[in-house]
Amino acid sequence: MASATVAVGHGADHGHEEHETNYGMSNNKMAMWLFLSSDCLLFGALISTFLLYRTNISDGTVFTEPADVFDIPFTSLSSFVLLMSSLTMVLALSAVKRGDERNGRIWLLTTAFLGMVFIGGQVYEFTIFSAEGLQYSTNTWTSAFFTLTGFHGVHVSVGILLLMGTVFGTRNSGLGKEKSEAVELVGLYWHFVDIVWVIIFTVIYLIPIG
Amino acid sequence: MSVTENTDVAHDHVVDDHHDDHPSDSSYVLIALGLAFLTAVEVGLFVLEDWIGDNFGLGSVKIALVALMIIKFWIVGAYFMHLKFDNPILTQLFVFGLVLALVVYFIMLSAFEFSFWNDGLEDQGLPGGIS
Amino acid sequence: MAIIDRPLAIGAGDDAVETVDRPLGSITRPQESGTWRDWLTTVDHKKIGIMYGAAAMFFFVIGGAEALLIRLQLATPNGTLLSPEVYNQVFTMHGVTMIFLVAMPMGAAFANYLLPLQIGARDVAFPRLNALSFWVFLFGGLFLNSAWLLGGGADGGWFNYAPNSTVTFSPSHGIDFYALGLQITGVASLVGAINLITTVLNMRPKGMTLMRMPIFTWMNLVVQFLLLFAVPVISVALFELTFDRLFDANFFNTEAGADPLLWQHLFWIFGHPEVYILILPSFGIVSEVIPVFSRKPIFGYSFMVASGVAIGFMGWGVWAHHMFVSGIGPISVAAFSLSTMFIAVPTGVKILNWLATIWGGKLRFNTAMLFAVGVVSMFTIGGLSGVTHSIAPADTQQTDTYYIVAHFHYVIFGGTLLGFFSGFYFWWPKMFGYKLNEKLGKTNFWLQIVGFNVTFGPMHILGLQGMSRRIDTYDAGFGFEFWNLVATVGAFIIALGIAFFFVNVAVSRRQWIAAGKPNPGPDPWDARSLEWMTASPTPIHNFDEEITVDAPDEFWHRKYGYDTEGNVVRKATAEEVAQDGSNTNVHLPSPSYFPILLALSMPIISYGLIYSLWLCIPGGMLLVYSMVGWIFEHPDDPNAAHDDHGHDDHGDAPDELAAGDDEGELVGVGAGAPETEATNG
Amino acid sequence: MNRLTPSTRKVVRFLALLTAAFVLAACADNAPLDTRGDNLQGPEARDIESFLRWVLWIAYAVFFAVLGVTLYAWKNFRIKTEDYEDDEFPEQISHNNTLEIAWTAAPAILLAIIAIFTIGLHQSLNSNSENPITLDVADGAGGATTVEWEPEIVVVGQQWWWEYQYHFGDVDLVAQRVETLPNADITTATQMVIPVGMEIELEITSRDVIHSHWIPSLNGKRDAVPGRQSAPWKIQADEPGVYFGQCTEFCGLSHSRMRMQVVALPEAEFQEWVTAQMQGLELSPETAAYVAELEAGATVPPANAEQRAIDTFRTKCASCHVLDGVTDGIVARPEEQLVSGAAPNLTHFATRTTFAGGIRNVYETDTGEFNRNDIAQWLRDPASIKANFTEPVSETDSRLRGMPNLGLTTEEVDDLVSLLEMTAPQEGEFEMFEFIIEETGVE
Ligand code: HEA
Ligand code: HEA
Ligand code: CUA
Ligand SMILES: [Cu+2]
Repeated sequence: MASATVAVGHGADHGHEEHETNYGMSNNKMAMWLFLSSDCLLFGALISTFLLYRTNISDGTVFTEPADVFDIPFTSLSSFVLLMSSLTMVLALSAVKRGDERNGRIWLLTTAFLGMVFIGGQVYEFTIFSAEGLQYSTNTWTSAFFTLTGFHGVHVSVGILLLMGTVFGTRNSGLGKEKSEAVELVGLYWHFVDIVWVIIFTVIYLIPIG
Repeated sequence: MSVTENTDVAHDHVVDDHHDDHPSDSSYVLIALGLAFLTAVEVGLFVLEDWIGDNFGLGSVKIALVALMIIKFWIVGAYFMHLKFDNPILTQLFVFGLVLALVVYFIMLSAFEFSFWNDGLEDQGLPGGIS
Repeated sequence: MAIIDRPLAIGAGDDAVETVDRPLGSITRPQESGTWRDWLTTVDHKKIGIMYGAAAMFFFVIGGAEALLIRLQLATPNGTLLSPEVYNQVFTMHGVTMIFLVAMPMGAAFANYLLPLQIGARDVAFPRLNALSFWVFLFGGLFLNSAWLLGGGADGGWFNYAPNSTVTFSPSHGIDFYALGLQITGVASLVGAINLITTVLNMRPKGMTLMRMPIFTWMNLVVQFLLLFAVPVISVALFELTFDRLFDANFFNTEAGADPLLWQHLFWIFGHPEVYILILPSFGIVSEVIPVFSRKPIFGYSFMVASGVAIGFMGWGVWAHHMFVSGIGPISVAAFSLSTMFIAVPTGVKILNWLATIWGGKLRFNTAMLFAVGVVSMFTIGGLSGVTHSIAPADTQQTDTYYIVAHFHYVIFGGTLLGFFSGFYFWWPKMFGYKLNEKLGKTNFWLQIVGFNVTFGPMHILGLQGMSRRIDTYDAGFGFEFWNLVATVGAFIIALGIAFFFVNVAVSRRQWIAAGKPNPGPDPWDARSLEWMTASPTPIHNFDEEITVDAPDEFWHRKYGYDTEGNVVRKATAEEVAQDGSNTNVHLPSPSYFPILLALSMPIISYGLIYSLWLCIPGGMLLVYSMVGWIFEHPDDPNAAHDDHGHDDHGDAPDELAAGDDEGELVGVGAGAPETEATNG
Repeated sequence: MNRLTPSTRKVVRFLALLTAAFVLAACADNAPLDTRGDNLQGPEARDIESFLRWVLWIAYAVFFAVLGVTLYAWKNFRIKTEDYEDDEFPEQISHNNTLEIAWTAAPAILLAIIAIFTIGLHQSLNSNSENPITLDVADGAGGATTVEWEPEIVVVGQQWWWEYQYHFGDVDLVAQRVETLPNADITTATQMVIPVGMEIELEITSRDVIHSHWIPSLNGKRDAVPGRQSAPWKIQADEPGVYFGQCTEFCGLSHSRMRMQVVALPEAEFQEWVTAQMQGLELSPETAAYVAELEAGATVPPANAEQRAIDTFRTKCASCHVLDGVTDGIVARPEEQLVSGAAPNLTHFATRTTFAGGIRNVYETDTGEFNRNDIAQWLRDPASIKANFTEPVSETDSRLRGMPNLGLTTEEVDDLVSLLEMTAPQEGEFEMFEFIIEETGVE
């Protein structure tokens, strides 16, 4: 399976036409894209909920500037970290694809590490918010905000588990070229989580209200 | 599949017949630098928002931020997720979901008389700025 | 090597399997033992399809019993059979059960059984995920219904409008069960959708282009896309509701300024595509049955496909017609009113093409055909009343009355369920190797269709007379007495009709097998599509060899050709063309314990969320254990005989809750199979 | 027809019966919630119905066309099993693009026409005309003033009854949530009184869950959504009378028992009603003095049944209900007792002819007698009349949904019923009262 890219993409070279799928890619890859496509609707609903409630603080105070609560430099930094983890992810894939197992593992671990830094930042941000009195059930804004960013955080965490699984689950068998599809799929998921954050960062943190 | 692909493994007969245009590692780094730069511009816009808003009219910062967001999204999708090089069906599937989400939720928010561009603060009494 | 393993075999061969170090002590892969245990561990799409159907039938009896309770309560004014409290739970659970545990899974049953067969594939793309879908659905359904034993079912109506569904207004656990239960069944639908779309898009044999696929396959493809995109929307709504109820969030807390219409929008953005999820499988069935029993190809194949796709598209732009009186603003109302109306156009294309197919045909009115033709006219009634709702001003008088109840029972019972019954009679021999009795079948049909009209026809009148829905009783003097009594009588006629179906199943089986009747053969109806090109009941490996397709209705074209004058002549008998299912050298995916275990963890976690978070720990452990086990499961059963091209279903897609699992699986499998057949080739 | 097979004949006969049944049912009378025919008394309801009729004719035509083709095919193309020839084939026509385009276009055009009329009707239902009415109202300082009132009523749904507020002053009803509105000039429950022949604008909202306000004989329904003020929804009655309604959005336990009525009065009678509603309860001088002492904070033992009733009311009922002139000093805090945060204002209880969410009558409709039995039963055990939650919401939330069982003694109940009877209109105060009482009942 892991070598599907090799086997399928080039089946013709080996006279195994029956292994070719209709779109010339593995089922796994198509399934992953279908899942990501479906996830757009999930995040769309969460983002819309947030947008609906973003000016709505029931104790009568209203956000005029997100900066009142947000620490934009801090969040920019963690956004940057997540963005760079996408780079390390493609480098990992590229290494695995050319059979460079050692670098593949290093880059995968780096990606996971960057992801953890991001999650750490999010946990820190949540703690600060909560200390400032913005708790999950304070008002509709906080509920929407924590739920949206929390869902994203869960996605990132799952991605970290996938990355670690890829690295440690292949300790005995090696992370050769034939595993590149596995790495590629983890990567797709990872990049998706990244682009969701691209949206969240802009729409929630940067766009001023009013 | 990068160009260096079939040099290592002994019995790998794979011939790279159509994926030569995948970016190399160095172009990935360049792309990432570009993304980082765009992020910096975004944050810069945010910081300068008051000044720009005054000089170029309301909404110009928002438009710029959204445009940057779309560009970043596209770059990651096209290169890092290599939609640009894969079978177009994948792009179609993904874009279908994406566009569907955009359209449906846009209509939904419009039904709340929600305005992304200009929700005045005067009608804060009710959720989503409806009255 | 036969092509048979093709669908499973995108990649790794298992020559290296024996060298795998069994990681993490997961349980041994079960083998076919020929006992009931096979059903628990099976990954065969046909067995899974049959289980889907059986489970849906089980829930249908529950939902039907609830319907009969409703009808008994409403038979006379001031009924006292059910207290208001219980009545509210009964109609809610009736709606939820019928929609989510009967109509949807019954569609999944047909899709599971037939899609791979109709496109000529060996199995679905991810057999283990397929098993997972089924078990998740089943446990979700049982979980939902277990609320009856634990203090009462949900009581907010099937669309469960906020804020009536928040803890303040519904403090018992019923709605927690609703929210978590539907979340669970949603996982099943989403996983199934990914699986089946991949199957249909990626696993067709040579020559089976998209425009040669049977209409049934097409309609189900559309359905799976609708599910793919609609399920996450209701998931978010349910998450928000759950968080409100369990963790004090404020999504629907109006005291904190929340807007109740958020729920309505999210629910109906899911909800309207949902109704096409319910009807399109049935449209697909009708489109298969009618041509066969008319001895004509389906009329306007490409228009049938296009209209189905159009319905799928348009279904996304009409949801607010459920909210015409919610106060969404006159412009929104007008826009949604118009968009809704025009859905009648593609649907009409379907109806008229069916009529054109019948026209000039040689019609055999078997039970299957009766049900199919029943759909054409009964659905039309429901569709037309739908058009009267779509006129927003008129809907202000109709909404939330029995006129609506009449509409949706006409489309769902008269469309979806009659279609399913048609499918039962049509595919029964293919699934079980005996035909259902025609006499009993026709009795079944007539009782059902008469009872149905007697039940739901009068509801149009009741609705226009001003009878609100969801009322546990009504007073005398409003003119509701007579027609309610009639409707109640009708409901029992339906029940009798359906009882005939069960009798039919039992009797036919005995008659056929006891009487030693011969196997009905691969093609008892002189049918057209590929599933009839293999033995009945379908052999476990589906086809002996891959079919190369040259035309739509491939099977028919292998049997028949045209002479010089354009008349149809037989080229070959069905038996000559069909495969006899004798190939034993086909590698089959091995069964697995993990789908059922993984599924089982979901209700456990959900009980934990409701009653005590401690329970989440064993639930979560089971979840993690089964995921890890799944990932590292032997790609194949080392003891089972297999040819050296054997392959396994080691490609599974991530789903929302179990995103971890499948990626890992790739790794795990790779671990066992460092070299591929292709590279070794 | 005689060539039809027995089962075909069965179907035809059944369909004929069905059609006949539908036609018959169209003539059903005494259905006070009917959306059709003679029951309709408002121009909006009539417009809707006459449009729907047209569409229904089209629908019948489409349906019978479909059914006709099916039956025709059945009759002409059916092959009996015994006649079935394996090698006989009909002509294999697989498509006809002209036909396809025709039957795509035809419904589209038909629907486009329907759409145009739909938009027209939608427009007219959502537009408002000005028709102010001149009213003499109390000015709050004992005198009277004249106001130009553009008929506009705030409709508030709650579990499980309707409140109607009349604001004669200059209040922007649309921009505010119901919680922030100033006290209304008239607050009534379950029965909305409107002047006849005049367009009334309803501002519909809710205090708890979503309800729906529906008077079928006047106009369609509109949801009452908490936190939202509906876009204006109008009703108009052509004739004086009592028009029935039912809450039509599922709102919990007693949704089926959440009814309401609209009482349409000629303008002069409406003025009488307004004048009466704006007065407080009239008490005998002794009782007035007694109340004054209580209001001043003294504890005085009640001297007679009337005073006992007032005492009971003040201790047991006044935490939720208001009785103007009797409980002025007590701040009713229904929001602490009730999830919805309001209970009906009882000052003019007996000027209404229905209570308990519109399911019981205050007066016997045949005799016109004050319905002591039902009212007493309601006070003794409300849940026996209308399902209520007798338990508080939860351990942490002691609020109730609906009227609680107060555990009143028989004597207290009796006194209270008499007190409520005192709120009835005086002789000659309200000319049309008998008429309303009569109209209130359904037979
Ligand atoms: C299988 C499920 C199913 C299907 C297929 C449909 C199909 C349609 N539905 Fe229905 N609907 C439901 C299930 C379904 N519905 C349910 C469950 C509810 C209630 C939910 C609840 O409140 O609990 C509901 C409620 C509902 C409402 C909301 C009513 C209300 O609550 O106020 C509306 C309003 O527009 C509506 C409209 C339509 C329309 C226009 C179609 C169209 O798709 C129908 C199109 C078909 C035809 C029109 C017939 C064939 C056409 C021709 C022969 C061509 C010629 C026709 C013309 C020129 C008119 N439906
Ligand atoms: C797939 C969808 C589906 C199906 C098939 C049905 C089937 C039936 N429904 Fe259903 N119904 C809904 C979906 C469905 N319904 C929904 C979504 C609602 C809205 C809920 C809400 O408001 O929230 C609703 C609401 C609803 C109401 C309105 C309740 C209210 O508003 O207060 C009524 C009232 O008569 C009703 C009646 C019936 C009847 C008599 C049947 C019959 O056709 C059932 C026939 C089946 C059987 C009888 C079972 C099989 C029989 C046997 C095996 C025989 C032996 C068994 C016994 C005798 C127990 N339904
Ligand atoms: Cu109030 Cu239903
Ligand atoms: Cu709909």
